[in-house]
Amino acid sequence: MKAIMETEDVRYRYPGIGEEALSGLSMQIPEGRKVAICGANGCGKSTLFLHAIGILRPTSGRVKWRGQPVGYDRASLGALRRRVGLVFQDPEHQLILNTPREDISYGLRNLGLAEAEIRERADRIVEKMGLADLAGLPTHHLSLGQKKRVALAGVLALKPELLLLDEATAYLDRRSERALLAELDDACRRGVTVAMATHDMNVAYSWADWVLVMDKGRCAMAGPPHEVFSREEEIQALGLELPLLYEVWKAMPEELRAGFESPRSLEAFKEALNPV
Amino acid sequence: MKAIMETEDVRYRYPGIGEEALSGLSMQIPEGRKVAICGANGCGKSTLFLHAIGILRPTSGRVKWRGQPVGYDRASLGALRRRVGLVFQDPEHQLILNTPREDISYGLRNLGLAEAEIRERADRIVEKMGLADLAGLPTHHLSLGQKKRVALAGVLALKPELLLLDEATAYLDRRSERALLAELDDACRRGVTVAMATHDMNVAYSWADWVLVMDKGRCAMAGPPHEVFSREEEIQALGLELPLLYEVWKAMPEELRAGFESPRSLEAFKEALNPV
Amino acid sequence: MKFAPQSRRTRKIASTLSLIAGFALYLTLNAPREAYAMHIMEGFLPASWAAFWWIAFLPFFALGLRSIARIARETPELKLMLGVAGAFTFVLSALKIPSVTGSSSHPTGTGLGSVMFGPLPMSVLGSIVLLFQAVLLAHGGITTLGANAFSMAVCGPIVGWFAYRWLQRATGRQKLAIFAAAALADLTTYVVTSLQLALAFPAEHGGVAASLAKFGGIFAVTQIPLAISEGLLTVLIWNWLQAH
Amino acid sequence: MIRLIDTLSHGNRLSSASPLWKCGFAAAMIVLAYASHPAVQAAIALWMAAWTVVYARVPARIYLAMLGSGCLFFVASLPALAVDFRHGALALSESGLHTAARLFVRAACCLSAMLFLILTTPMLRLFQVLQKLRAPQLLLELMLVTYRFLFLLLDTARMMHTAQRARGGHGGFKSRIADTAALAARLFDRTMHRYRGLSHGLASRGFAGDIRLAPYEPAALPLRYRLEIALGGALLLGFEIMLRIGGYE
Repeated sequence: MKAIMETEDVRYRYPGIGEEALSGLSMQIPEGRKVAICGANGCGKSTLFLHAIGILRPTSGRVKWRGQPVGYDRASLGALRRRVGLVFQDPEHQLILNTPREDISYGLRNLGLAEAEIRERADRIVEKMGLADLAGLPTHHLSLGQKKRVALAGVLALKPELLLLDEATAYLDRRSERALLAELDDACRRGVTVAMATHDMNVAYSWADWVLVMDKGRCAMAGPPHEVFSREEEIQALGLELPLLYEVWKAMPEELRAGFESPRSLEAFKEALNPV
Repeated sequence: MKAIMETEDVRYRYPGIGEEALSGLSMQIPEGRKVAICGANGCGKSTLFLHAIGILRPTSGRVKWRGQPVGYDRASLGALRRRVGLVFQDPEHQLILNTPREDISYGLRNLGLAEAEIRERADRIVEKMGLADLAGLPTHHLSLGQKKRVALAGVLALKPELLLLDEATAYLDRRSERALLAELDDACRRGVTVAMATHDMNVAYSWADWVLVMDKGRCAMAGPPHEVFSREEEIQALGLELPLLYEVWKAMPEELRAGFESPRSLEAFKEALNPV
Repeated sequence: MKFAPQSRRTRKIASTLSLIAGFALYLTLNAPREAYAMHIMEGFLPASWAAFWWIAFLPFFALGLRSIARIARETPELKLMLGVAGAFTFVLSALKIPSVTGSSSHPTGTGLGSVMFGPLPMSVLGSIVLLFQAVLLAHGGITTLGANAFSMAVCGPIVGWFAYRWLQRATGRQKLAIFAAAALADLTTYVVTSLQLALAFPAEHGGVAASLAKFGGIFAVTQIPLAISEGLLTVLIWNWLQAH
Repeated sequence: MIRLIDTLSHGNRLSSASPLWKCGFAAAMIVLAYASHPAVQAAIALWMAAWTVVYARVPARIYLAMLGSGCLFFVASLPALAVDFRHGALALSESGLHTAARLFVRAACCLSAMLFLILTTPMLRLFQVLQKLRAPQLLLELMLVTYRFLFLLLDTARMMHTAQRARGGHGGFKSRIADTAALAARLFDRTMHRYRGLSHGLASRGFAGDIRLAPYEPAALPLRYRLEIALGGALLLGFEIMLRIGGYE
């Protein structure tokens, strides 16, 4: 397992606040995976992301990109931010320009591309993500789910190698959530490493193939979903809930479960119960 | 079934927006129940709530309180808003003073109570909801979950007869969600009718004892949870998802389910599978 | 003080040189933080001048408060809107904008506010912002609040507003009017502050005029480029707001 | 910085002490500073610093940083005070330097009294003092709303700024001006959105035209502190009177 990004004993304290937001965080984001970073509100997920794009700088410890420590001069930061795309929790903070198309072009323009190429790349991503109908509408006419998709499109247009998402599915209804997750799966298939912070364990369980659990600014657990969630007591001790599907499966009579790994989606669950 | 509040063919269009937010909404909130109002983002739930406290006025149709049409003069509105408490999705909209205790007193002071009684009632609700540690902190030091609890406390302090909540559990981690739902159960036990808008069908299914489904500004379905969710195809046609627990239960072999109603909580589920 | 002509001359040259060096050093070290530094600090003005500026400021403040109160009686929501607008003005003044000289400064935002809300309400919002800057940032002060508010919350907005009105009518070019309103509001604040300082600390030789030249000269280094930047920024903001 | 001061004002050891006492104390010291000799001013400055750092336990590092940044204005004006045009050349002015030195002591003294007040007293308590001093109700309401939304909008602005930087914004002069303008316009949009939300939120809670604060709650100042204020004040006054009788200038 090769880490695309890792932190080594990173500590960070926001000025004026007593507690450390990150208190010795050491974790790795494995390349090419779909990673869920779980934890309760305030566990340090957002602070970690701001470190990952070099907006915050650790008080002590190191952040590494593909094994190399991140540099904080202007050129290194520029290069880092071209490789790491960050989608913020609240799209209102991220969508600055008036229409989806303009907003998607924003990052491309900052790369210093020619106008023709900017237009071409923006059009392509608008097309690909099915935003064509929305592309010219004023941003404030979009629904939350649409805004989140546009924010994602603006970041994907820059072709990052690592995509970070902060609470991507929060506040979304199930249909928008599915559309978004499908988009992420697609990005992952094209070779982008995707890491999503979430406190929704059901999403983490069914979507991710690698799970990191954070607690009080540290990495408490890491591993594939089955492995992490089988450590039930530890999860609960951290104040987190087990995924519903996992709990339901464990509650089933032994003989029905025999021979199956705990299913991660409703479809897999049904299949396990009604083998064809 | 007596309706505490109902709407009759209510239509409303926001100025400058083409589509109607409410397009002939007729629905009833039964007295004394725990009501979930379900629907995808943008189905008109928030618009309905603003009608319920008379901030918006229907273009056509009527809103009724205990069978009487709502009046829109100052006195009637004041009386209505004393009876109907609304907790907004974003607590920032309704917290105004700088500490929880002060803020809770704000609504009481608007009622024109004496300072001694204001203090007494504010203290009681602070105590009851376990906010004593936070009561003196500035609002901007609180977490989102804490702000939501304070907003709820501020509304409960006014002793409404009908409590409306807009996406009360969104953005909350599971622990805060549980604390909030417990608070609502408690209010309901004291005789308050509670209606919560949510797009989380799992919450609706496990918490409510009456479900209204909204779609495109109309009421599509209404009834007890079992009844509503058993109309699976209709639910799915509205783009909504069935509650996970319900789906899992339906997927179970017939012989295991025999004799049980579909369980609405994980505990009930486990019990049904492992009868003592 | 008596020295031989020779030594007096060397001394003068030496002191002039050291002064220039001192200036250069001080400007490179402090330039980026000076926009806030335009607020006269606590305890800086002599008591009589501090009182004078308070007295000069209060009538405008009272007028502003009265004009708000008049509308708020009809529509109480206006209070909420102006309160939120005050917070917006504060945040605007906390943004760092690049100055045309390469350093960065904080805009005052009074030109924009004056065009949007009118000069009298802006005198109230501006003084609230100044009070919060004094209490939450320790920039400016309470004894000097009268002087600071007079220059930033009264003179700046009034000049900005009239500049906007006049240019809008005379030329019909809105962008120019907005640029002038923001830049002149900024410049007015700077000129009035310099005047306040010059009146309080007249030079030994040349009196108030010489002192004005000195204070004005020092603050010009940051304030004139800032005024141009703020003018440009405000035009861009205006374009955005119009597009919405 | 702003969050720092706000947090300290809530978390220090004197935060619950009577705000009226603290305001009165700081005001008295500023008045005394204006009326007294530099030696007395220096004593006041040290005494107020002791209250802030020792009694209220505000970290000394932060205190000094704030004192330093507060004195920036003085540093900026120093050349104008200390230099004179004479016979067409610049020269250090003896009397100007003297004025500057006197001014520095007084300003530092007043600043330290101000810092004592703002670092130990939460904003809400200051509002209540203003209310007790009969500040106009309208002014208080405006200040309340402003304060309530200050931090929220600052956070929003910071997030927007971060998001712009994450996407490669704020590069050169032009891009920084344009990005700042876009941010400000968007922030204005959010501000008006907040206003609409707030007006609905308050209407639902029975807002009928005014936002009333709780009346001023008297709080205690421990006897030990009251004694120190009385004793210290008397000492400083005595010191000043001695200096005046002695004809010291």
